[in-house]
Amino acid sequence: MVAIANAHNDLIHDAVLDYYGKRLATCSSDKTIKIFEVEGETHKEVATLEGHDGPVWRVDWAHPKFGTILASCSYDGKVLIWKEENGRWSQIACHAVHSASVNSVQWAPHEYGALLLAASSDGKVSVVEFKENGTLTPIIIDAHNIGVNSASWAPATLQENKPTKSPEESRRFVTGGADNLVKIWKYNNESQTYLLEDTLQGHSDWVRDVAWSPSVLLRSYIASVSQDKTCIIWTQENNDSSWKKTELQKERFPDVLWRASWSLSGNILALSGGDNKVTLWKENLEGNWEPAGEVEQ
Amino acid sequence: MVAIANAHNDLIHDAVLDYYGKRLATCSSDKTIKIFEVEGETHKEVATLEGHDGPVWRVDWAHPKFGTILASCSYDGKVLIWKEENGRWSQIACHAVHSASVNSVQWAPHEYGALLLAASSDGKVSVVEFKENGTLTPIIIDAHNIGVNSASWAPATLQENKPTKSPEESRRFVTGGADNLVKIWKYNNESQTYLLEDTLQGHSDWVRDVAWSPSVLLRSYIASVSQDKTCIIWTQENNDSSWKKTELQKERFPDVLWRASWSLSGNILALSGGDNKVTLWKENLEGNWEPAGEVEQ
Amino acid sequence: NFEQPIDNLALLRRQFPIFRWSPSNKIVYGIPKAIGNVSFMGASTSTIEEFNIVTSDKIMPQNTLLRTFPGPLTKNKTKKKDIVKWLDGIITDISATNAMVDLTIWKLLKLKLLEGSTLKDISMLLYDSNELQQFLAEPYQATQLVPNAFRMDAICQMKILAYLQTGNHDAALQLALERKDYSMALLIGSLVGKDKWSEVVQQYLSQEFSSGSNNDGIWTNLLSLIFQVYIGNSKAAIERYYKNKEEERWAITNWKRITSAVLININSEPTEQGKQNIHIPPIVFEFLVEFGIFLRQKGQELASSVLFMIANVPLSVEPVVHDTEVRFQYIGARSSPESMILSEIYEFGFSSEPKFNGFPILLPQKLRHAYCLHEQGLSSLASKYTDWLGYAIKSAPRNNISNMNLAHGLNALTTRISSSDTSWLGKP
Amino acid sequence: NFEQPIDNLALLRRQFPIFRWSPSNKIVYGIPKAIGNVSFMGASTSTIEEFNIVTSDKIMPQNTLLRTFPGPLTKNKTKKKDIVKWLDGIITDISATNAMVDLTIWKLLKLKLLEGSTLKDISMLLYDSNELQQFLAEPYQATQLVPNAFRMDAICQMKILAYLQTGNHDAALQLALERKDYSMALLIGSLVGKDKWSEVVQQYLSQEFSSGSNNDGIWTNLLSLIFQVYIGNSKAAIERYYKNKEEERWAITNWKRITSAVLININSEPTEQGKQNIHIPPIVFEFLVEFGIFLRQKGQELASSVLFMIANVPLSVEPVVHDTEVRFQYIGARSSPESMILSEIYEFGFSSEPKFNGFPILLPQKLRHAYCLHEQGLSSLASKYTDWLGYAIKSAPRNNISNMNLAHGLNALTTRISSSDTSWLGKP
Repeated sequence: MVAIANAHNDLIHDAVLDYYGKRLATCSSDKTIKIFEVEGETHKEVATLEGHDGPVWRVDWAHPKFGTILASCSYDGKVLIWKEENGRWSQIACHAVHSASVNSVQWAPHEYGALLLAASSDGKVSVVEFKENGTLTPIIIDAHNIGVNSASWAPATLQENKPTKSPEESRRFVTGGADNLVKIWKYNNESQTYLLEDTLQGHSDWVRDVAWSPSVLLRSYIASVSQDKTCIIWTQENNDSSWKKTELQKERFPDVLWRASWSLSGNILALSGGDNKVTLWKENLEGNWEPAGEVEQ
Repeated sequence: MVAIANAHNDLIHDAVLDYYGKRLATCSSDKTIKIFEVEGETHKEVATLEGHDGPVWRVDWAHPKFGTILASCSYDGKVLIWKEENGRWSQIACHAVHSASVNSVQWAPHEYGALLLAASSDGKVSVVEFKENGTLTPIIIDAHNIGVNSASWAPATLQENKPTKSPEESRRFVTGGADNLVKIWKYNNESQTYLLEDTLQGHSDWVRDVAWSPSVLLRSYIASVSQDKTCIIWTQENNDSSWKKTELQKERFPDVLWRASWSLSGNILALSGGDNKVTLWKENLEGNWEPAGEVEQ
Repeated sequence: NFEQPIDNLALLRRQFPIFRWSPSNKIVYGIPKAIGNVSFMGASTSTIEEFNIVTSDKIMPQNTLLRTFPGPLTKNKTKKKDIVKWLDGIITDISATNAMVDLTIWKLLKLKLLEGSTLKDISMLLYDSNELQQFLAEPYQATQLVPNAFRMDAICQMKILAYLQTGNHDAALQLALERKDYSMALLIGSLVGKDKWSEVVQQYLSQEFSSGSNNDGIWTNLLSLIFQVYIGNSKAAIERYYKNKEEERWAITNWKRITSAVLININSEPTEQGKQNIHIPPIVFEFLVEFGIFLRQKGQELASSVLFMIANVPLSVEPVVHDTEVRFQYIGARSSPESMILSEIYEFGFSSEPKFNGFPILLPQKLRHAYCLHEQGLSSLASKYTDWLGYAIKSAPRNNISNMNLAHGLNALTTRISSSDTSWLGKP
Repeated sequence: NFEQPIDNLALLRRQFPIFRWSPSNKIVYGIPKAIGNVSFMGASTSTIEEFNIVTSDKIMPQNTLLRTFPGPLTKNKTKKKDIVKWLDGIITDISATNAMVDLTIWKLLKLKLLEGSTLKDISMLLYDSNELQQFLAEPYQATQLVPNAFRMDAICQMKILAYLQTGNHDAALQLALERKDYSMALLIGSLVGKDKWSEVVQQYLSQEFSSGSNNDGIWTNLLSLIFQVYIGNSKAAIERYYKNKEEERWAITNWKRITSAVLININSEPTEQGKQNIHIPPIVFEFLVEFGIFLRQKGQELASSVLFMIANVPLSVEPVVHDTEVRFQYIGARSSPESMILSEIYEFGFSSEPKFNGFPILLPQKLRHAYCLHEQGLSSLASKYTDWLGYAIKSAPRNNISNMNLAHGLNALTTRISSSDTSWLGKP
């Protein structure tokens, strides 16, 4: 076990390991991002990235095939892209299409290229592709009134195309908003943008986080957590049928649920709650969700 | 119609047409045989054959492939063979193995060769083959105690042989005797003689005549007529199953039945009765025998 | 009859009529003028004054069937409606000649050839149930319902349920029968299988219907049979007739009415357009075949043929079903002209089946048909049959005994036909 | 909640726990020490004093099933008795942990793998009817038989016969019912067909069993069902449950007892030696499938799986029967480890069929199984599955979307397994 103490002095909003589990990025209300390298039982802080003008909400590592690249988003309305070369970190791009706090940022499945999904309090989500020639071509979508709190990519899957054509990627993501809604978006080749595929109603207060299970091939699972102290599991049988809603548990949680995170297999769902607890959940044979433990400090 | 008047002065016992219906042979208690040629509506007597020492009971024409040949049998215990050549008739053979009256004589189906079947009051039947070199090789069988009144060949049919061999002829004949019995005989290749195959009981007095239906391929029919004033139809499903007895009619006839004769198709049976009548019979759909008319002078 | 063997002396005292067929299709005969013995011990003299020689057709009864039948029937060539028309004529003829003759088979064949015939038509042919309508129309004074039977009490019912939940059919059935609750017994019987069901039906019918009715035999037997047939238990139901003399007699006497009742209870299916044959459900097929076997074994050849024909059993040397020796080879006595013609029409009824090529077993009968035609002086009809047979034999396996015999017989006949044609007595 | 949109300010006032899975199978987390808001309007300070980085198996609950299951099961290689032994252990484990857990599926799979299991064993697994034996053993005071039901008089009986001879089932049935002669009504019903029979059974049971019994619902429903199943009318019998709320509830509540009663009433056939699978008669198969569909449509996934498993329905993307949309693709919730393992054992049960090559639909679930094993740190077990899958995919059609997705997912996993193996935190 590696233990990293006192990373920031202000509130910490995110901590993410890279593909190999060798680097940790954390971000904080102190407007900085810190990079740690971990090796065996040891670790060392290698960089403090400064550039944001407000609290940094989330960070996300790009797939290693694009290099050692990190994206971050902040209350200042910006998404910054950071890169390490020869042990030196620098900001290589700034994505500033939003007019309010950017609350989440996530790289797409690497199969799609260096594609970044950002969700903002200005009610929009943006998808921006970092092309080899350095240009950015953002797609901006009105997603939720009042504001978007989180956005999460679906895993990369192929779908049937027209009979004569070879199968195509089914690019989808989910968003959760301050309008209490969860929305499913899908890329449409003809209009070259993401179109609303479904709107899922179930929460009675702000949706704080949405997470699309990384498990491919079986049915799709989305977890949404909300200020209303509930978690809803949304499932879809095939890629085109309707979504079914299952409440994770009948009773409300003691406090707001802030974050949801799926394990790689989709087998375990971890929830971060305002009661200071991280609880684990799994689906049982009957299709009900049951507790699978709690993470202790 | 050809009408031939006053052929003999004594009792007449038989009258037979040849294969083409061009010659008629008659025989009589006057010890002679007469030959008539018929052409259109006319006829002429062409020969009177003398040679027997007693009444001549029966005559039979050989198949034309052997020439114009006639067989006759007599109270004198002899079977004589007559032949026409260049318009002249002569006795060509004498078959004298019997010690009493020979009551019937019949040529076998031509497929078997020039084979003659004779039945005698000495209780025996004989089968004699007239070979090309002129020799006679008689087979003599003890058939009926007291005496044999009639013998009749089965039509020529093939039967299964051992699996490896080609089909063989099934040579059979039927005899009727003064012991009231009807017997079925079958040639056995190994023992080179005819063996008793079945004994049919049904009559209560002398069997006067037996006739094996010439119709091949369907089941076998034998008619037997008797001094007991009945006619029995014996049928056999296949060549090897048991014989089934059917009375031609439930009531007895008014007098003795002397002779039975099948039509070529086997469709009509003609019976000569002591009441001076020739009655015709046919089988109906139900398997019962019903009258099919009477022959009027 | 202890008479001394006296050789054939009797022959010397009697002139009997002489009659002889000959291979040439001509006949010679002489009938004595006087009847009885010749003068006592006196000189014997023949009283046959004259021999006559005629062609066989002159003395044979004319057979209308043989003369008019439009055979040989040929797939794709002969028209069904022509045969139906011919059958109509024959049916009229026969019934005009003899009102007592059973025309069932002729009418059945006609129904089978006619488009649009139904099982009800066949049922009505066997038994005209319209006569029952009058009885059914009689007003029935409904009496007050007074309990006259038994049903189980609540505890018994619970026991039945418990027995069934433990799979103990026998105990459940026994209890129901003890309490004379036949409804429950029948239901339990339906669970256990055909045999048990039949047993319960039989027990119920004999218990509940043995009194009050004046012809209970028919009543119970017929009801029992119908119910067993429709649960697929024909074989067992008919086995009873073999064992019980009274039931045997009843079944033989009433075979038409019985068969009619079974046929009329087939639930009519929507008629399929263009379907040629009347469809017989397997359960009823089983009845027809088993009852046909029974009738055949009791010597009722024609009745059994009618049942096999309704069931569309092919004519064959093979047994009708695997566990019997009974065969359906010909219709009626095979040597009769009626049988030939009925079999040929029946065979033709199958010709709408795509791969049907005739019943091989009928070839010998057709040869006999040709012989009969020849004998009747119908040489050109006979030639049609021999031509047809010659063609059929060519396409049949050669090393088969029956075909070899057939070829041999056919050859003999064609030789005869041609020799009689050219002979001086032959037709021009 | 009419609160003014105040951006993510709430986030500035709260330190919540941080927990993140990562692709490397490692986890980072930090749990705040103090609960609740940070000081009112004061300077915000994180109370996460420490982040921990661990491999996922450190915080995941150990899954005994996944760890011990001897998969992947391979035809001709895996031994049935090994799985039976494993199942025995699991059954003991589960019941030791939680006495309330329903072990039916586990025990059913064990029975299906065990040589010599009978339908009675399965029936007893669903409902132990031995408890009824005591009730059946209680002595029963047979009361005097007093007529308490009805049967027709002789005239009526003659009318019934006449109606049947004219094929008029409806009139016969109506008369029998009017006279409350249910035995006769049942017999006539048996002639007419399944639907009519069911109707009469239903009418009879509801008329004759509606009083006196204190749990008449079960009584009538269960009897009615059994009788209808065994006449091949399961579909219609179960249709009632869709229409009637009370019966629906009853059927859902008592599905095990119902199924047990149907199974125990199968007439035991002589066991064929060497026959692996328990033979289900077609009539009972129909019941199992139709009842399974009903239970599925009422949300009883597991119960419906049990019925499909007893009926040996293959796991497939095709509907269970042609006239439904219901599919039997997985056992239970497909994403759970239990489902994976149950489905794999069930699949293995088919491997005695000569041409059986596995259910293609299980391939994605097996890939998920491999992911789960990897996540639990069981890399060598995971590799067994990925090897097995690699082989299976090779022999599957290539241009099939589902196989393409499968190959893609398998490739991603093998990459991960190999990179985590060589990483500094990997196992030796």
